[in-house]
Amino acid sequence: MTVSSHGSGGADSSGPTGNEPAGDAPVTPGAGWHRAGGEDLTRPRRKRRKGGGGWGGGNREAAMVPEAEFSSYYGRQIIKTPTWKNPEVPIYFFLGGAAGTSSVIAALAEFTGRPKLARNAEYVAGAGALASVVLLIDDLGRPERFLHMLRVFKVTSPLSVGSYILSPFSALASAAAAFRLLDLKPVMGLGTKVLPFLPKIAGAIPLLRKSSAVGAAAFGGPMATYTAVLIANTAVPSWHAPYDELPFVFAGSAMAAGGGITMALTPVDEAGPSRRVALGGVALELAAMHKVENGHGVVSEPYHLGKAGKLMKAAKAATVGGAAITALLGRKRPGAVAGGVLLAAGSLLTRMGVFEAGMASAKDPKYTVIPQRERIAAREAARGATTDGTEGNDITSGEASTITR
Amino acid sequence: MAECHPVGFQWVSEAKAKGAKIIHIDPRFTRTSAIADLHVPIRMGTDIAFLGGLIKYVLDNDLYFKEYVVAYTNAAALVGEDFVDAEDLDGLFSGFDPETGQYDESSWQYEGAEQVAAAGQRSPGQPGYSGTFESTTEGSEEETGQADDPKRAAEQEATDDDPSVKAADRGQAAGSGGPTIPGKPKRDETLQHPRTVFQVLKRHFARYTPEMVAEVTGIEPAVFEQVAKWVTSNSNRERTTAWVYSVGWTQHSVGAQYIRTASILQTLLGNMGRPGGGIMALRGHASIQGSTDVPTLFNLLPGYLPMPHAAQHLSLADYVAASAGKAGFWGNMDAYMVSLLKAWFGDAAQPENDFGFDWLPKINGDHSSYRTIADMIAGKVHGYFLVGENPSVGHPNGKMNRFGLANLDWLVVRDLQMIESATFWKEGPEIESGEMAPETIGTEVFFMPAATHVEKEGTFTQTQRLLQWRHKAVEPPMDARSDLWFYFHLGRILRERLAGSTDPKDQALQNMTWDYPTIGETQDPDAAAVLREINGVGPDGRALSSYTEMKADGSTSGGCWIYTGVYADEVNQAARRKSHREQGSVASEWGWAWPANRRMLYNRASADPEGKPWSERKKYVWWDEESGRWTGEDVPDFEATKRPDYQPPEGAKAQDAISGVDPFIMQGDGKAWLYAPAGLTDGPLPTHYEPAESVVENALYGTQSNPTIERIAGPWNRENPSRSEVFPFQVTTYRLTEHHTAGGMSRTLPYLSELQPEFFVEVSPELAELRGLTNGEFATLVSARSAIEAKVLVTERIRPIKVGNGQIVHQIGMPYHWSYAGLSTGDNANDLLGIVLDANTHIQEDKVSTADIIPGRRPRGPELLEFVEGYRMRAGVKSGRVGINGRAPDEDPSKMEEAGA
Amino acid sequence: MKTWLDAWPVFRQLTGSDPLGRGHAARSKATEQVVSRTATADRVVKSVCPYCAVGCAQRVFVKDEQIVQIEGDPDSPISRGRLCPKGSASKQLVTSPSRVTTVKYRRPYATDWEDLDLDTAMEMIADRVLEAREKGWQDEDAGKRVNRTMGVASLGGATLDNEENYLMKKLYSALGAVQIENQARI
Amino acid sequence: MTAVSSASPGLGKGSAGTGAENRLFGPLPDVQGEAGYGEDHPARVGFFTDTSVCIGCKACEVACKEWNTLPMDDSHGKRDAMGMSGMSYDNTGMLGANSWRHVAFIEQSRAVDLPMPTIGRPGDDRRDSGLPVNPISPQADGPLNAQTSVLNAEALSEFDPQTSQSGGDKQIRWLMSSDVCKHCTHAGCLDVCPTGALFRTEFGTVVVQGDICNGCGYCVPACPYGVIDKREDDGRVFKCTMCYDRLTDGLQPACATACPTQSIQFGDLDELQARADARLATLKGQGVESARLYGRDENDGVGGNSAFFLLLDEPEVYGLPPDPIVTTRDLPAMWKAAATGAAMIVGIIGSAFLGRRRS
Repeated sequence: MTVSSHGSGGADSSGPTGNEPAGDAPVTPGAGWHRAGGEDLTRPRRKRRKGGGGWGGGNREAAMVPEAEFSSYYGRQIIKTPTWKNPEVPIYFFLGGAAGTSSVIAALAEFTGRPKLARNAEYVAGAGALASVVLLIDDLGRPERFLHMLRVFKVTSPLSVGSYILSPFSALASAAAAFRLLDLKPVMGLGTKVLPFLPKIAGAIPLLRKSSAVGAAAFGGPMATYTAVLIANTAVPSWHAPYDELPFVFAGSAMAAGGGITMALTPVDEAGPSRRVALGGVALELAAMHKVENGHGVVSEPYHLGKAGKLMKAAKAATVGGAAITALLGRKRPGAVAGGVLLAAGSLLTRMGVFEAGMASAKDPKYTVIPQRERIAAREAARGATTDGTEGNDITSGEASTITR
Repeated sequence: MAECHPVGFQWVSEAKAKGAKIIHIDPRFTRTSAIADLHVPIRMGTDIAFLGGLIKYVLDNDLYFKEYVVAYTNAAALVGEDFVDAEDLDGLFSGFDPETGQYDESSWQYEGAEQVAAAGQRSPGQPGYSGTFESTTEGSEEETGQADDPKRAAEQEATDDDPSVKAADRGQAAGSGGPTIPGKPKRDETLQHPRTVFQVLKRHFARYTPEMVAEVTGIEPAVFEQVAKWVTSNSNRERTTAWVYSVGWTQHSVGAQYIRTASILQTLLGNMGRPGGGIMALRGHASIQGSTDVPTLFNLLPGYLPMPHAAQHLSLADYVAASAGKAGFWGNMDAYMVSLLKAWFGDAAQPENDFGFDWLPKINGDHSSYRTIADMIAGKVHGYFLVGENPSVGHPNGKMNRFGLANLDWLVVRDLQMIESATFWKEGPEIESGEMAPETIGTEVFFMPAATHVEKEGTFTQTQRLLQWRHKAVEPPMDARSDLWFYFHLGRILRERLAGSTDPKDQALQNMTWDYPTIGETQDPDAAAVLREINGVGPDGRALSSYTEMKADGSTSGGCWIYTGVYADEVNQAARRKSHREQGSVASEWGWAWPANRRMLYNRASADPEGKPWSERKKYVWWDEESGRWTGEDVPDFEATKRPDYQPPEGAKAQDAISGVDPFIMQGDGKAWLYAPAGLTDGPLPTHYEPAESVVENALYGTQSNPTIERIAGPWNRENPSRSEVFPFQVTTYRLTEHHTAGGMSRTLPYLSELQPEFFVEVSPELAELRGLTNGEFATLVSARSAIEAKVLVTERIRPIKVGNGQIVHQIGMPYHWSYAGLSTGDNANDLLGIVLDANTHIQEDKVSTADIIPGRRPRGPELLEFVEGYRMRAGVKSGRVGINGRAPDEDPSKMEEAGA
Repeated sequence: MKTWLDAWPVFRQLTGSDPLGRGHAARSKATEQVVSRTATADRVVKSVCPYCAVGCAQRVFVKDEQIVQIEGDPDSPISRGRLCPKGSASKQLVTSPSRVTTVKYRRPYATDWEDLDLDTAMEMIADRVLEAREKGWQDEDAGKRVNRTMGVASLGGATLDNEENYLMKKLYSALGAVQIENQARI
Repeated sequence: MTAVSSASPGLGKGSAGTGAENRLFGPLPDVQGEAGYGEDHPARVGFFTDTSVCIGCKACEVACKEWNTLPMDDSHGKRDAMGMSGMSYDNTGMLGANSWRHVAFIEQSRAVDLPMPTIGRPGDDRRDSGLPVNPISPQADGPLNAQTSVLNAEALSEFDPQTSQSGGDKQIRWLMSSDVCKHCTHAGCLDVCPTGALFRTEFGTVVVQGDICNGCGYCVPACPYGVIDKREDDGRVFKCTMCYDRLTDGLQPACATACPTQSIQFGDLDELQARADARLATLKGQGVESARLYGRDENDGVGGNSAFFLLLDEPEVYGLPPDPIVTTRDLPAMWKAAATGAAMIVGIIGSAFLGRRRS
């Protein structure tokens, strides 16, 4: 039953009429309570520290390796796991990168007299672009509304900007590839049946192809790196923390893929540039990836653990292997092909590894709470050093870029 | 309160915001405790020890409200010499008859009460009392009354000793309205005489020291001290303390006495009849108050008039004489009863035929639902109506209930959803365990779909006696009809069938007034017309506006005298909806509260004997000298023009016998009863008894539990022996915010089912460690009745209690909403509980029982029966094996076995 | 031309006050027509929650003879417009698809339900009431006149209206049935 | 005052001159103005959830589902499923596509070696136990102000709220809090939405337009609080709309209408912030050290929320991020890095071709 000793009516100024002195109300000890219920309490609980306080901050997650303590709501994740399909989306990243670099290679090849390289690069760029569009639409919850992607142009949304990169790129890249196909008799025959005027403009086809290739190349770069911004611009700890480095990982990985594939397809004599692009890409990727995997404290951990860790190891092996073969045997067909394939595989595995690491960091509250707690502590320390700390969890206004991550 | 009455709890939060202290006394730390200032974890079943301790604290430290207690209570009355307290008879009051397990109350009378038998026996309790003690919110004092005609009294006396009356449970012979006690008791205003109620009370609770309270209830003296300080320092002229309880309090073998103890404490502290004081009963159903005011209860007629008793009330004159109290408003019982008979039988009720009194059926014993179920199993009951009730889940000992249903000829179930009580023959637990099979259950079942609360109009009476009219929003779908429609048309068909009958027993049905206007093509009877009949009609055909207008000469009619006024001025007062923003905090123009739209009963007590408010801060009702009337923020619960210094002349009757300083106007002596000379079947004073199934020995007496407990013998109702090693833990049942009683209105709804999806029990970490239970995993609970499985929720909110002799009592919390039908399903908690009844009210003790708990799921099919039988054997309990449909293989279940089976 | 182009949010971004396309420019036609079903209801009916005894007042919104919303009534001095989880689920209670809306009948010893029309059921129940009443009739018990039947019993839930309780007690008493009980005692 | 980050030239400055200083992060006084609504747009509304008076009854969850006809789900958000979570009385588990309100339950206890506090007469022991300070005088009634008689202005207890001395040796605190979408000033979900399905309403709330969303799912990982989620079989994302349709009819959101103890208070944001500050001051006055406001400060990582909370423990104990930052704050730096990357690609490829004519 409940008893409410009800002092209804206004406040009493009269002294206590009760029959004992009004004791001084105890000062409530600070925050931090021992978790009482919740998960299985039958495990022998740690002995609570003796003495007045006897409370610690939230529950103690049994961690394999002793590390910063943190509380959570029954171990539940704080942010939501991304709903993007795995592996479709990492493949989309890979194809975007490969197509992007291939389109640049194709354009330069057109004007430096490397017809086979240009042809192959245009085919790779065209195929990659179309595959990217299909994968993007398939990943939508409501695929029939894919045109809504072009409903607004939002500079704050990498996917909106990405759509306005992907649309022209895929149009131009597939156009270049299409014009390239018209060089083949059967395709030309078929084409004229459908478009009777084709023979009339046959002369202009190379020009149309070249201009399409150049047009596509203009979007090749952004095509390769916007996907990095896409995943960095989320609350997923392992994607957001390295937002400065991921674009370079993706750029390098794109070049490795683009260079590798075109190198594998093209006779060695014309594949010189592909080799150099591939090697440049690998160097950039490895450098950037090293920072991602080690530069961000606890948030780098997912890149080493579990499935993501395995993928990243495999990726590194394939990439380094491919690069070595390309460098040493790149000038021989078998070397070019082996190197190219390995580099492409390495690039794909890197994308899948980065994707998997992000997922893992979303599912464990540790990766959200600990970095944010460190950020607050750093801020308190900074403010403590200058002015008296103010309550609450606000961030110091001012230079965003100087915020320690 | 936050658990089961969250919206009502806003007012506790409001009080807390203004500085009130909230104390929550409960074996569990619940959502109420989270907002309370102090949670007092008490061993279940020991509330009287705790409250008794507070009473002793109040008396010893002179903290009682002296002027209030002397003027308004029977503290000064002298108790007769031959009363012997339970403290001196090792737990028994004087007058106990071991064979029948009943008390003879004559030894409890006031001094000077000549041995004229108290003509009629009223069962205990305040005017609002009904079978369930869940009636009016304010304190529970008894009425007095006295046969005015000595010859008739003598004749009565002969029948009193008649064994059928004695055996037939005297409590039932009386209706409510309290027992009649002869004359005004002698009084010693100085309260010094050893036999004054005050001294008897002091002696009775002398042993209830804080140490004893700690030994029995497990509440540390420091915590007890804190509660006592807050309660007493907040109960005086300036401040009042309110006690709030929920239905669980009444579901103990000493339930009635729990509420008596709180009444005594609140009366001593002067909190009764004053704003912010009193005892608030938080009832569990929309119109549970209405279901006792206009009762479908066996022992009551509408308005708490007693159901005519075969031995006591041979005629209307007997009935009126036996029950009409000398003083107090019960003195006008003849007017109320005649008006009821006129309402029921119209012109056919004439003075010549006792207004049709003889047509009414008579009761002569305990016809409450548990006794009826036992009779069903014995095949004595042929037809049963379940009207929005799910006994196979909501009653304790679900198995016994289902066996009852299986032995009927026919069963009519009226509900919204296909509840378990309608499908026991197809999917009941007994079908799974093989104890019953559809092929052997002969019960013919009609499921009649019912209308919801928005598909019919009518009134609910909520827990503060407020009638609120509901308008009809839409028509019920397809065959669904309101219960009003069902009974009106059933009555119409029966009357048509018996129109030509000459059989005398059909006269009642033929003469009954049943011509209510009907509305719409489904011919719904007009609820407003029924409410108007309940309100009553005067000789001029207009609706009465107050029960004081009722006459005993048959010129007025009225279905329920306490509701008279709900149709005053031919206006449906219950439908008033004046916003609370346009009226004061009493908000009298929203709905209509019985009686007479008074919102707080006994509010005369909020003024001192001279009629002045006790304090400016707690002003409520006071005497206005110029206008010569009582006035205040509420309808005064006193005759408007009776001066505070009015003294009744000799021989005055009914309300005229109430003096100007008698706020408790329903009582014969107008006083609040700290000591109940009659009316309670288990003692004039509450005293601590252990529950029927307890793991602790009674620290006060050799008498372990309430000697007047009523038991129902049968293989399906075996009892766990007290202090048994086999059933070593205490179990309590309760409700959750998210579900509604037996689940029919919540477990079939997705939005409520997902909030509490599975049957679980709350267990302390210590018990979890003791029995190897894992949070979120299954555990099996077993008792002498059955075994059920539930998921375990390990929490520090329920904790083991250390009692005096060092014994650790582990307590298990068990919400009882689940069974097999609906979206959220689980085992039925009530299958674990047995049935033992509080003799006053025949309410079951399901708030405390014993059981064992082991990890893992329960056995399925026939092994379940073996498993439970094994426990019974180990505990030394008789076999629980049953024959077909639960019929006992050998014993006759209906024979009342006094001793625990 | 203008309206077609205007329908394209990018155009609205470039020409309007919402360059980043975060609010005004991004609104769709359906968003412009958002309306609350309380506004489009045909009528609002005053009622009281059927769950516990606090007696919270409810407002029931009806449209096309269907209940579209049940929420608290702010005028109530008891609840001030608030509801608990059960009260808030009232709409689901009254519109639940699992509600039984036709009479179901189980023959003795049968293993499943059958359908039955309402009027037949009422007649059958009346027959059985008279039969059980007769079978359990007692003029006297233990030498005293009782004029009752022990053959018919009833158990009501405590969510019955006062008017329903009144007719039940009146009819049962006229039939002589005394084993009339209610959840108020459970 | 708030300086604008040098990291976001141009985009940081309110080019439209509508005082929208910080378009990407930081305080934004007129969030509706920045989103293109005229001067006549209504005041920004929000929720102040005072968890110290929440009794965990979940009326908000049911009222929300009833109004928005959401499907049932279990504690992992699985549609039409049910199951006991074992997390005290919380079987809702989390916010998601099918649960737009989630009442969290956290059971805590601490041994109290202090002697039983001997407190004088109730009411006089409060440090400032004067008349209840009610910063809001109940204005004209109307549904929006139906619940202005706020109850928790005064101190509730000198112990922490939701805490009760239990017996003589222990205090048990049962934290209960009703979580909801924060309707951030700078909403990550809104910023990253490529189709404009997520938009800022005239009331300043953030709502998903069901007829536009194509289920790209980008908003799901962009929300720093993990509120919005995709409903599998439907393909689109769903979250609290702060009853946008009820607001157009001048009604309070369903959850605020139902909340029995006024833990959820709906109203104009500035009014709620004033009320919250007063409430925090009251609790601090009583020595309730652990009370803090969460999401009230415009200078936090998301520019403050219009649904903010008074919590009694660290945010992460309730499953809330301690220092959420809208990802858009760093977007300009990301675009710069991406542009540099793209340029490097073209550069490296270009140089690859410049080498000897035919390698």
